Amino acid sequence: MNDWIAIGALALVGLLIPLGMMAVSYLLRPSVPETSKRATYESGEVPTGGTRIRFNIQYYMVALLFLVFDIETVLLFPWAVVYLDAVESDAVSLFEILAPMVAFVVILLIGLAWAWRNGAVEWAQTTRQVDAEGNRS
Amino acid sequence: MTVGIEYYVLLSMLLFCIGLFGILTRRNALMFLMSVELMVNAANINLIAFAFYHGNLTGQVLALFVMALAAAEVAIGLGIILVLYRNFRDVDVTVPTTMRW
Amino acid sequence: MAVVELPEWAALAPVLILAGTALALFVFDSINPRSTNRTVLAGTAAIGSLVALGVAVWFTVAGVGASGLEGFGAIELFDGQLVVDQMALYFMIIVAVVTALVSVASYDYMEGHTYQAEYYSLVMLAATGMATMAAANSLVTILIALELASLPSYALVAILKDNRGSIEAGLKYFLIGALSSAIFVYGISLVYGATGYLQLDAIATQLETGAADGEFAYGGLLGLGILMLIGGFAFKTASVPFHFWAPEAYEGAPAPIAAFLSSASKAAGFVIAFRVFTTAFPLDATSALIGVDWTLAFVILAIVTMTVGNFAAATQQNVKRMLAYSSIGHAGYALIGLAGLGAGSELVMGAAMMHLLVYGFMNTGAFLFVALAEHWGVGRTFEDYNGLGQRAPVACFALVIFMFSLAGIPPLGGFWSKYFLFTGAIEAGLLVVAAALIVNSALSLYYYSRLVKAVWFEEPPAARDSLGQPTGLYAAIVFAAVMTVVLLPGFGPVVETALDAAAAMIA
Amino acid sequence: MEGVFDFAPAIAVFPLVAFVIALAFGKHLPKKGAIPGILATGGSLLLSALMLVAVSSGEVYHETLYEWAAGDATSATGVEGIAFTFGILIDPLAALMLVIVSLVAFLVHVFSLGYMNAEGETGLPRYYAGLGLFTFSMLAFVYADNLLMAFMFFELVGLCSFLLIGFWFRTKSAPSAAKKAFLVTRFGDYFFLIGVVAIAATFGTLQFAGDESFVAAAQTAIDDGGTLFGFDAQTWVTITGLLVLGGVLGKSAQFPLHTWLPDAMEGPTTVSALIHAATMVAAGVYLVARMFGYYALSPTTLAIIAFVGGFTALFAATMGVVKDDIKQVLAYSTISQYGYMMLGLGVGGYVAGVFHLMNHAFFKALLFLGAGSVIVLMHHEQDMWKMGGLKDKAPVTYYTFLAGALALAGIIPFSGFWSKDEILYDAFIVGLEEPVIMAAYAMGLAAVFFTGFYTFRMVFLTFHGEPRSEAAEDPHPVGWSIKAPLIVLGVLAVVAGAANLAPVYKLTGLELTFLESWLDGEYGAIEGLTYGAYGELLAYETGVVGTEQLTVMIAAGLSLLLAFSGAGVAWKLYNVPEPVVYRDRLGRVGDVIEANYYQDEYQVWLAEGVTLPLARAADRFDQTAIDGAVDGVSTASLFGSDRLKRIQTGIVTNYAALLVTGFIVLLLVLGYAGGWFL
Repeated sequence: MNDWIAIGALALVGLLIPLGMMAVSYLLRPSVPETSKRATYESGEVPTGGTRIRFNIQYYMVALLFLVFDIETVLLFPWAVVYLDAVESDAVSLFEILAPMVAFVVILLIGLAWAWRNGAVEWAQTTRQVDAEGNRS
Repeated sequence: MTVGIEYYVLLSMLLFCIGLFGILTRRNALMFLMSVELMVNAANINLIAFAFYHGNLTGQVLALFVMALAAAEVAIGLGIILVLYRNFRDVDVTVPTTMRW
Repeated sequence: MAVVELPEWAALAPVLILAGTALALFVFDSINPRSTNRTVLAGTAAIGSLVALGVAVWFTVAGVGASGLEGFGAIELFDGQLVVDQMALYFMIIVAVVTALVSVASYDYMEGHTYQAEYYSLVMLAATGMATMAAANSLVTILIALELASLPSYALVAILKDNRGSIEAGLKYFLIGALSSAIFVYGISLVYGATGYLQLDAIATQLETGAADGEFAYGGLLGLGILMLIGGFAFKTASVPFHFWAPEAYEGAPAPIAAFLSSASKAAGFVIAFRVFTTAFPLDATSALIGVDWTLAFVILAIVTMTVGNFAAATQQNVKRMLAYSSIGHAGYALIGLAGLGAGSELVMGAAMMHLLVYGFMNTGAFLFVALAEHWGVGRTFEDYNGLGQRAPVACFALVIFMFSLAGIPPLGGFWSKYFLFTGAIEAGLLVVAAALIVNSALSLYYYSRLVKAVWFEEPPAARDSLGQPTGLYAAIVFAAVMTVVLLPGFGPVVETALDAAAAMIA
Repeated sequence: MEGVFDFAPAIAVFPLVAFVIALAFGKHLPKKGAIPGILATGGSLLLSALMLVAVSSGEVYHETLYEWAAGDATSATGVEGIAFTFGILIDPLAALMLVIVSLVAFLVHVFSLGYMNAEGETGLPRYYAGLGLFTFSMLAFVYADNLLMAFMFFELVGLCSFLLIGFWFRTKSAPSAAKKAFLVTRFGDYFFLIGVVAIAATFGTLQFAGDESFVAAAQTAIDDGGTLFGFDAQTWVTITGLLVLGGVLGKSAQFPLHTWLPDAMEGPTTVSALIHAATMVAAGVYLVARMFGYYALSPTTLAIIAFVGGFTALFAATMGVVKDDIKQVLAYSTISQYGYMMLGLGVGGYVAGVFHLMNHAFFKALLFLGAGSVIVLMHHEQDMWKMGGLKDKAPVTYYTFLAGALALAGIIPFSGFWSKDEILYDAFIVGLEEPVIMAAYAMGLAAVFFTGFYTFRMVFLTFHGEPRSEAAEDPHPVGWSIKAPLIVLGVLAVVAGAANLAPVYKLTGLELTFLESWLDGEYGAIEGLTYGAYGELLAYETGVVGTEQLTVMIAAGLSLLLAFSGAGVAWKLYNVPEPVVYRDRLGRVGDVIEANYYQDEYQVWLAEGVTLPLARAADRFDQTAIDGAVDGVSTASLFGSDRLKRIQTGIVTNYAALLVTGFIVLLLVLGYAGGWFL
């Protein structure tokens, strides 16, 4: 008997039980369609619109920026791991271990400065952006 | 108990094929992007598993780079999808067909 | 010998200069957002790329990276992650030249455009990526450089934000690019899995040991990995079957960007293909491990690519799209350089390198002519170009040079590189490839001469106002035309450099 | 004489300069280009004479001047690389020929002053330019040191003859004659060209002389006994030799490519003199002499040369009998005489052939110029039946013409006798052992009779008897520019035979065979290019009748007898005050001869009846099958293009699918090739 068979059986059972319960409840429950049941739930308030609303474009902008910078930080990690060892060893000078990361951070900062200056992190839209928005439609 | 390397490869290949399947069937640009991410992550699984297998860190470091690149790619991709939506009022990748043949 | 002993990393100067220019443009845009001072921006970009070009030429002449008595030997940086040798410098020259031409031409083309600084800095970033590709010597650096070249390219293609064609082109380019790079990354992971290394020389050593010991168990993984790597290169070089993005991307993109992508980007794609396949996968050891000669893949790709490109180009109505397909066809010609490596002769790869250099001028020039036509606003089809020769004889004469050179008519530069490719293919025993080259060249003459006929011999459809003569575009076109012609007398040194570089790679 | 050879290139360059001057400035020059031409050919003559002296003092010249192409192909005999060069080879043969050519050219130029200038022709710059180029080509051909260079100038000679024969291009016949000359000789030259290529491919060299020559290479190949291109070496040498001979037959107007020559009489008579005596026609025979070492290696080729020569000699002589036009008679005599030369060379009589070439150059130039003089006298009337009685009115012309005629007829002691007799003697002694040669000899011998007959028929009709037209009664006077060349040539026609009095040597032992010593390299020669060296190569056996003296006597006596009888018949029939036309008495034979044995007719039939339908069929094939195929290919390509570009559907998902499909196909192909699935 292979160990894997037990795991497989467990997985199978784990899948079958919820599916079976959902199926049984689908068969047994009464179905009474009603408009208010489909209304968007907004903590008891009267809903002001559908669920499918568009988010402000700035959500994406900030999210993108966050994503990129967040991931860049990951790249600092391996460097940080070897940093102390490198400083202690004689083979690599402090400049050699520090300079590449400084250059990296500087490039990131230039990017950030550019994004900032071009209004990517501003929450409210400037007049020009509004104009541009108006022209687009 | 160590899991044999071939299972990792099998897993990554499965993931890769799922991603590929998504690309071939999904028409939504965002789903397309996600599928690509799946494929990239399949590669990452490989890299990390093989790094473990070979006992060197090269693969793991590359995996980090790949993640960063994937993120950058998504950033560009989202930007393009945004302008796509503005111009075509849709994120269906099969809609823009002004140029063909 | 250099008077001042430069540090080793200075060998990367062309790349660093390009990167520095890109950053400088970003800083400029940060200080002065939405600047439309085209002169400063285009000037910075052009000067940056020209300086990079100058340094690269200087290094080549001075023998940096060259083997032998005169040279310094290939310079390896960062544990062999990057390498500066003759081939790297050769392709840096191609990239820098095309970048300079594109920057100068964009001065007029991008007139009235909102995102000036972004445009130029993206161009410079992409150029940095391409130049790094030339020097990349490890699958890590190759991947990063490739993405550094690709990501700005996606944005550049789609930079005309209100132009549906541009957006569509950008989307298609991006989607196919994302898929291809996913395949490429997966290929890298497989090769890594099979060998445990990413540095090209280390991979080669591993393979050779494995082939010698007979204890190499991952032939299948390796084979699939290599094939997936080929996929990545095929995307970058617009080769079948990864070429589908090219016609649309070139057609929809701003014409200078199309020129940039079809010349520099393609060349950069080839340089990594050359380097990876000559350095990392020694033919004998790899064939022993995966059971098949990888040149076979390139033989197939070369034939199919040139056939698809040329045949699809033959009946195009849109000039830019015709050039796009012809660009695919030329990728097929250059692929002969890899297909013929089996014979162990440097001639065929050197010929492909020559072709890419000549192509850098003639194809860029041709696309820039399209840029000029778009600048004039005469339209996009062959009929719209009718009779342009009467209005703009200089540019149209340059166009004739480009077209005939692309078709490979003696004595223009394009003939010689094609001739070398042909003899190289024959020498390598690839008679089918050589025959395909001939057949496709003959076919290509048909559609190239169609354009010449339209421009010079057809009557203009209606009375046309006199056409402007934008300085930047004209300068770039005339320079490209002159180089296309002058490369013939200068072909001696070019041939020598290309063959030296190829020999250094194969040895 | 040290350094005299440095001026060798100038021999050919002088006329070339004259050509340029005449062409560029001829209109403005006093004599329309005649003066530069005379100066140039005079200079060439002087230099050629210097070369002759230098060679006689034991020096030879063989230099490659310019290499214009080189390849690294390996020849069939294993020679690596081949170079195509221009070079100069001056040995006794070339030096002799240079003098002959430049002398005749010089005299023709002088004569032209009287014949063309004084007659008020238009287009003279073109004429003198043509003469200059003609002389240049021939001189360069003569001292070419390799076969390819020789071929190039051989072709240039042909081109010049075309230009000059068609000088009066406004008439109807001249352009057609020019075209005919050009086409017929070109037909032969195709074979020549193939021969050149074959020789180059076989031996990797085209040099005439030296250890590197193709002659030496061929000899080595035959000695080694290998096979070349699937043939026995000797057979292959025969084949290539015959190919080159094609050019010779065309240029030297040998059967069956002789038809152009009579028509070429449409050119100015001076041009005829140049063509027949020293340049075009001589080029063919000279080429055989030049590469005699090569032909000597192949008895078959030699036998063919001899037989064709003998046949042509008789064949042309019979046609000359019935011609009424003075130039036509001379034209057939030329064909006939070159037949003799071919016969001589073909039987291994190298000296005899060259000797006759030299003598013929003099007396034929003389006869043509004399005929030119007669034509001037006769106000451009060429029909002999309208002449007569010119003997007293133009004594200089008459006596010089008579000297030429006696030489042509082979009457002792005029020059023609000595050389023709030597040829016939050589043919006779070989013929005693070889039946084929005997047949050739017999034809040559028979031709002697006809030669004597038509020559004197011409002389008598032209100069004797009563004037038969107004023009003949009151001839146009001729100037000194016409008479001087005639006198020079007349003297030469009488005495040139003294150069090689072989029968005298054989009968009396007196060493009077200067030409033989000359060509045998006693004064100096290039190794392997001597009569002696050729003699060793020859495979002919010779026989004698009784003693050598007796054989000489028999041969000489026979030919003299026939010559005299031919002349005598002519005397009897035509040396009367009022000669009558006897043609009708020949009946059908006469018709056939009059029509030149229907040579033109059958060649025209070949062209129109065979070649033209073939060409039409080929054209139809080209129009339908080939063009159809080409059109089909292009249509199919464009159709394929139209289909192929439809893959680009514009839908990016399809692209992804196609991309993956393509990738998988590639994977399958590679996997199949690599056996991954097994």
